Amino acid sequence: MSEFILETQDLTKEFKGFTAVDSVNLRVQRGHIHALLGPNGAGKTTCFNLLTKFLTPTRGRIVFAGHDITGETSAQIARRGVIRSFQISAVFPHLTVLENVRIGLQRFTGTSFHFWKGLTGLKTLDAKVLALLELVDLRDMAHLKAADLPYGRKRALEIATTMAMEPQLMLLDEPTQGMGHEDVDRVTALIKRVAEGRTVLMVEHNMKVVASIADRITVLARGAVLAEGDYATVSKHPAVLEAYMGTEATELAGAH
Amino acid sequence: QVSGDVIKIGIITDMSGLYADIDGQGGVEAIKMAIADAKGMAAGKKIELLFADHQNKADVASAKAREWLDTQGLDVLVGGTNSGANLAMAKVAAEKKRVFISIGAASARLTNEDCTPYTVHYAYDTVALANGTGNAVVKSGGKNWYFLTADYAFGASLQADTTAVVQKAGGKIVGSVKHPLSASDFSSFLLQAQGSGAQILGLANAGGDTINSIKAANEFGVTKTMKLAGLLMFINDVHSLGLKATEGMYLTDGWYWNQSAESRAWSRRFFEKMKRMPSMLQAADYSAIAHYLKAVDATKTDDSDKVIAKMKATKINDFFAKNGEIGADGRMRYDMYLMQVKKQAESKEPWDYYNVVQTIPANEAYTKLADSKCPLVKK
Amino acid sequence: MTELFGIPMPALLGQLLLGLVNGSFYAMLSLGLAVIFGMLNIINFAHGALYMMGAFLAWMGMDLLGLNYWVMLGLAPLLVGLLGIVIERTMLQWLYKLDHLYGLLLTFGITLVIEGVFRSFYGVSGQPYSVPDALQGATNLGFMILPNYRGWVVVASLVVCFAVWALIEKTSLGATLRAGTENPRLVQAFGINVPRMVTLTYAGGVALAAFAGVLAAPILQVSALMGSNLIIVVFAVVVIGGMGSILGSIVTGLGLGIIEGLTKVFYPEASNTVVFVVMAIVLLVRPAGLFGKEK
Amino acid sequence: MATPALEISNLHAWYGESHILHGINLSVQPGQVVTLLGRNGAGRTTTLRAILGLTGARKGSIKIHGEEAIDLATHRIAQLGIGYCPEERGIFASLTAEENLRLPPPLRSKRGKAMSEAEIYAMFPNLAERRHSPGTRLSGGEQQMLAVARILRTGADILLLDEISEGLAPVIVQALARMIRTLKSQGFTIVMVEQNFRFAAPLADHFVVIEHGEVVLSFPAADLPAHQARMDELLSV
Amino acid sequence: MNSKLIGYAALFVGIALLPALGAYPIFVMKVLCYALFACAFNLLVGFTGLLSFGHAAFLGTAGYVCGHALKVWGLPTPVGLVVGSLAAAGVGLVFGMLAIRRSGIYFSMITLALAQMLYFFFLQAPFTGGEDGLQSVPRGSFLGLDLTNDLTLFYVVLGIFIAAFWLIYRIVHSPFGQVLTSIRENEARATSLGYDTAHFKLLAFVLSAGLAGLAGATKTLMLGFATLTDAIWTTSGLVILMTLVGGMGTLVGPIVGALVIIALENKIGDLGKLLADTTGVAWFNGLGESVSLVTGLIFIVCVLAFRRGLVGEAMALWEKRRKPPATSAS
Ligand SMILES: Nc1ncnc2c1ncn2[C@@H]1O[C@H](COP(=O)(O)OP(=O)(O)OP(=O)(O)O)[C@@H](O)[C@H]1O
Ligand SMILES: Nc1ncnc2c1ncn2[C@@H]1O[C@H](COP(=O)(O)OP(=O)(O)OP(=O)(O)O)[C@@H](O)[C@H]1O
Ligand SMILES: CC(C)C[C@H](N)C(=O)O
Ligand SMILES: [Mg+2]
Ligand SMILES: [Mg+2]
Repeated sequence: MSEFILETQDLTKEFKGFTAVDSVNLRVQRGHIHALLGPNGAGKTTCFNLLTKFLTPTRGRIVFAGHDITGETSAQIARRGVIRSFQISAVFPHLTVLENVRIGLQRFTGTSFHFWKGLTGLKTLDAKVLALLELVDLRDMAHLKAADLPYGRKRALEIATTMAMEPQLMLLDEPTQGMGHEDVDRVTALIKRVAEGRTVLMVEHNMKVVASIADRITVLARGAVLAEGDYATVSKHPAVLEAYMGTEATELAGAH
Repeated sequence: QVSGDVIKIGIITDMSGLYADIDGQGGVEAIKMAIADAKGMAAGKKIELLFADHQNKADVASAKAREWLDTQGLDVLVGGTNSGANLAMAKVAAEKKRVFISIGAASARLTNEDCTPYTVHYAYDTVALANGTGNAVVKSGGKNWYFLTADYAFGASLQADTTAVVQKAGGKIVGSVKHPLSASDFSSFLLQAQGSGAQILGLANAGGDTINSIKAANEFGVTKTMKLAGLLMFINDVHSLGLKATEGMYLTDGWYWNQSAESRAWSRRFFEKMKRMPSMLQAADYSAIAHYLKAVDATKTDDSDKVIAKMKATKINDFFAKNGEIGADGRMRYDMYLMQVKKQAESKEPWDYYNVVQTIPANEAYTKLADSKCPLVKK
Repeated sequence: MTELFGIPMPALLGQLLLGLVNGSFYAMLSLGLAVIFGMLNIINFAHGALYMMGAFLAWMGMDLLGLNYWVMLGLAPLLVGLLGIVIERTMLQWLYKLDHLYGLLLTFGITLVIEGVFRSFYGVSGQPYSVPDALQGATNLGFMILPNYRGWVVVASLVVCFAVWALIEKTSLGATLRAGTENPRLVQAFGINVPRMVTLTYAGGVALAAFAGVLAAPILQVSALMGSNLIIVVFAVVVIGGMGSILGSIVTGLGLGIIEGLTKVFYPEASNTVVFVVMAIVLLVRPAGLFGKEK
Repeated sequence: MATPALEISNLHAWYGESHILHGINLSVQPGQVVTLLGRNGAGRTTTLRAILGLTGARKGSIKIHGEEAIDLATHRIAQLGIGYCPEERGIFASLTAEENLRLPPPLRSKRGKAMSEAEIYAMFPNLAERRHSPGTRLSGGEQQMLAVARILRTGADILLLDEISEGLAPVIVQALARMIRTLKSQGFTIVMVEQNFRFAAPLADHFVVIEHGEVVLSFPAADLPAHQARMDELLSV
Repeated sequence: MNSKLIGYAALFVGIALLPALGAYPIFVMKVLCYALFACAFNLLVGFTGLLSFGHAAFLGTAGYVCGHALKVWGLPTPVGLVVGSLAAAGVGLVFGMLAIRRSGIYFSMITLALAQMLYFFFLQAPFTGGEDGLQSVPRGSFLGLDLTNDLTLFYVVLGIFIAAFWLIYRIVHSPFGQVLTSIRENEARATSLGYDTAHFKLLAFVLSAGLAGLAGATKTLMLGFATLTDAIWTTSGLVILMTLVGGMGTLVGPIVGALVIIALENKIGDLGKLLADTTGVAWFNGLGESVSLVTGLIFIVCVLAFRRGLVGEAMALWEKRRKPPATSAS
């Protein structure tokens, strides 16, 4: 087994007259928390969309766990164990918290096309669902409608649903976006916890989060990889400073 | 004995579509005149009239008929224009064993394959039309025919019956094209007809469809290479096309307002109300209901079987028909006329449109009773 | 007589030309739909009804006021455009935030109301409208006798379609419109009154439908239902073309008219369905339509 | 003090259900250049968009030349004298470069100086060369120039510039810096969002740091050294 | 849950008693057929968010096929009904495979166009009788019951309706229904969890088509004919209206909607006469012929102000009263 669970070769996406993702060669190591960084519009979300086939690459190849998945559909990729979250929270608003998670687990029962069956069969999953909800502190809210949750809790629910699928690779798109301080810390800790035994690829703007949990970082700018390495390397990389993090204090002082 | 202490008449016809002028409101008015002339009473009971629009849809007609027969205690149902709708209503009326008088429909199926003991078919049918116009045209030299046919029961019947007549008279059918009922654009059909090389374009359609096909034929110059034969034309159609577009055309009709003093008198009364002259159908509406009411008066009941028997036993003699007779198959047979549309110069007054060219005796115009395919006819 | 696949040439050319006449209407209507869709993101179901209204206004103008064809050719689109403004201001504008389907449903309701009104006054049978004097008569083209009026329809609609195309593609007003379809919020941030632009676009789109209606009046019977069957074919045209470009909708409209004309020659039974069959095939091969953008 | 060109108080804004701005306060004097700083996602872009009413719901007060704009439609706000250069550039793909340039109409207020097309092409010769290409065929840098250029024509006096130096070659950035100085000398009021501190620092009269949708620091350029440490903490990573 | 069951039971018992209370059985049956049609339609739109504008195709197909099976092939009545429904489901499969490729308005337009194509086919195919329709379909008997009696037929139709309604209830509350709900709520998310949403939508489409077909077959059986009216696009519009008026995505909504609309269609003439008599405005007399005008107005009002429909609004009111303020965000 290769040490890289996910590899892309020359991955490119062009929209009418404009390249959003430009020959990206990404390699995600098994067991890592790998962060994808970059200014707005750098192509991070587009990258996720390509990896999960929500968009079709213009060029390039995607290999997951040794299989070429470039030609597969979103659902097939998901069934291989690549589960993503979305930049804008993606829950099923009118289902309860419990049902939200159960929908994911239901896939493994093989009954999803059984339109003549009642729901009693699914009830056996509830214990497992509640255990998962416990993990993200949502157990008490299990019977609320997802729409009624505060924003931060929705993101937690989304992560719980993602986790329920026992993915080999989790793709998280800005999991802390739009959250208050405490939620950010909670979710960061959560990601750290759930990342044990699996691989996480995440997009994140919040550097504090990235610094504290990412094993490896890839920085994108205008669709292309600008730099790659661990936090220490990347945060000192001059191009990154220039394009993304802004000039550092020393130079800031020197400007005057 | 009169059920519900009232004689209830219902008419379901096209009140808003392409046949609305031929029957429609005018037909309702004619029936009202018949009721008024009976002083609103028959067999000592009050007469009531219901009317509805079937929009030329068989399902609307049959659903309405069923509802009236089930819930309104209707005694006699009058089926206005549209053969498809009439075939459907005839079935319902037979199922409920109530008198059904079909007036506007042309399809001869009503008194052949699809006859019922309760159906009376008044005014005319496709056989009579074919015998009249079809014969006349072939005799005047129109041997090669192409049909433009309305795509429903009526069109099919008319085309089939005319084909038989034409072939018997030594003519030939070159081809045909079907157009939807109430079509709006005839140009491509006409182009096909023109390409066929036939001499005669037989219009197996009616009302608005006939008017429009004649207009478009003029527009596309079809009339330069072919002669038109309107197989069913009403005076209203001639009126809206004008004599210029129609002069010289042959047509078969069962009645013409200007045919006799009696007819003129009745028609003037009708004109007062509707501001136009009655069509054959509207006159037939009056005649049929008057005949029905007389039968009710005579039998003192509204029992369908007795009334029908009486109607079939009594000859019809009024301004509409002379010695008209309803056969065992339900067909009302009376003399028909072959008309020719007058030249503009000949027309003396508005609505003065026809010359009677020939009277077609009842037994030549209609299928003979003995030849009827109706199983009710004992052979 | 020359023949092609056993069909006499004149018949073929004649039907092709008639197809072009129908295609002109498809083109004008799908063009209006495309323009409206671009700005409002609404599929204007009422397009057929407003087309019918155009024809009816022409007829009423003649019948009630004695206004001739040429006057109504200008007046009817104006009146329908005004009605469009009313519809947009009082109803459509409340739907932009909702699922686009509501726009379809609302305009469907409007269709029923407009048709219902005309039906209740005039029934469903057609009212005749005669060809204007200047365009009476026919020209013998050798292979067929083409009524002059039909020739005029093709010319007029081509001129209008390309004028609209030029207006949108070549003028600064058109540039604003195009920008508005791409990113209305930003255009508004430049100080342009986008809501008003939206209203006027709708008015313009439906005026185009009314113009088509007046053109159709002398050819077809003016009837309450003349728009409703046409609009569905136009929808199919739109699906085939794919709401991509203005030119695309014109080309698709004309093209399908011609295909339909050809079908009338080779397999007349299928002439009503051919557009839909083409649609099914296009959907299989290019789900986004011939000129459509990938979503 | 004169009426501020732009005065924002207690501005809240939402995208759908995420509450992004939590009460921004900001006052910009006519002719001043203010730079908004902050980390990615802090809410700087949202602040600019909220001024124009381009976010979802918003509440608070926005005064433009003393006129309350919070309840106005976007185009009315713009008409008060605002020129907006968005972060994503907003070049229209279906328009040529020239059409893009000519798109924004002259604003009614016309407080600022409306540059003529000739002046603009003189400033950005690249654009003159490519005026007939479709907008999005221009290189990223050219697109950025175009986005700035087109709001100079309108006579707006308050320019909202979102990361205009992003993705541009150093020479162009320098040209932009010169341009901003020129604009400033001509009396334009400028609010800019910048990551590129090296670019922004010498231009700004005033710095505002935003964090989680709130203003956490606001000081005149002269006080920069005093706030150095705090800035480090807020901006560095 | 239980109280719901009791509610449904009461509803059906109530319907069963209607003819005894003097209601015209054919009218009630007609409402039931349309109610089933609307419920079937709602299964698609309410639970997958796909607005089909071509459902009349299924009603019409099943009507013709069932009619043909009973009249020409002489099949037993129950078999005819099943054959009709299966034919509709088959058409649904073909339409579905094409239409599912697009979503939103395009889906609606495509279904509309496909249905219109079928309409033209029916117009020309010999077995449909074209404009005249397929008439005199015999009712036959159902498990030994003679259906020529209206009342017997009524109970059979009611039985069919209840069975179909139960099936719909089942579908909605099944594992499959859960996935459908999730697709409606957030399709991208459902995909990312590994569901081939197209397959689920297709099955939903086929089920909906089949059930709509059952409605069409039953209607043909009851009225004795199948005509183009069943297959024309205005019928597709009508079923949308019924569902919209009743409440999309609610189980009982379509039933209520069907009742309201059918009653309106049948009674509007009387209403018009009443209005004409009371107001003296003669125009109202013609209201009976202006059904489309009135339905259009209802459409507009529903879309602008009443999007949840009668049942939906009632439920929202009920919820509001039960649960005063919304849970506050922390
Ligand atoms: N469907 C699309 N069509 C055209 N352009 C697109 C499309 N999706 C994304 N883009 C463009 O691609 C670029 C990259 O977008 P993307 O969403 O991947 O950025 P991102 O790195 O996720 O940014 P952010 O941090 O703002 O989420 C942007 O310029 C965006 O406008
Ligand atoms: N359309 C949107 N919908 C939902 N959330 C959004 C939207 N646009 C921005 N946000 C969120 O609002 C927050 C503030 O974003 P904003 O774009 O104002 O940041 P910023 O300070 O300009 O940073 P940068 O431009 O460097 O990303 C971020 O969390 C962002 O993800
Ligand atoms: C009034 C008539 C024109 C009707 C037509 N003869 C029919 O049978 O349908
Ligand atoms: Mg992103
Ligand atoms: Mg920003």
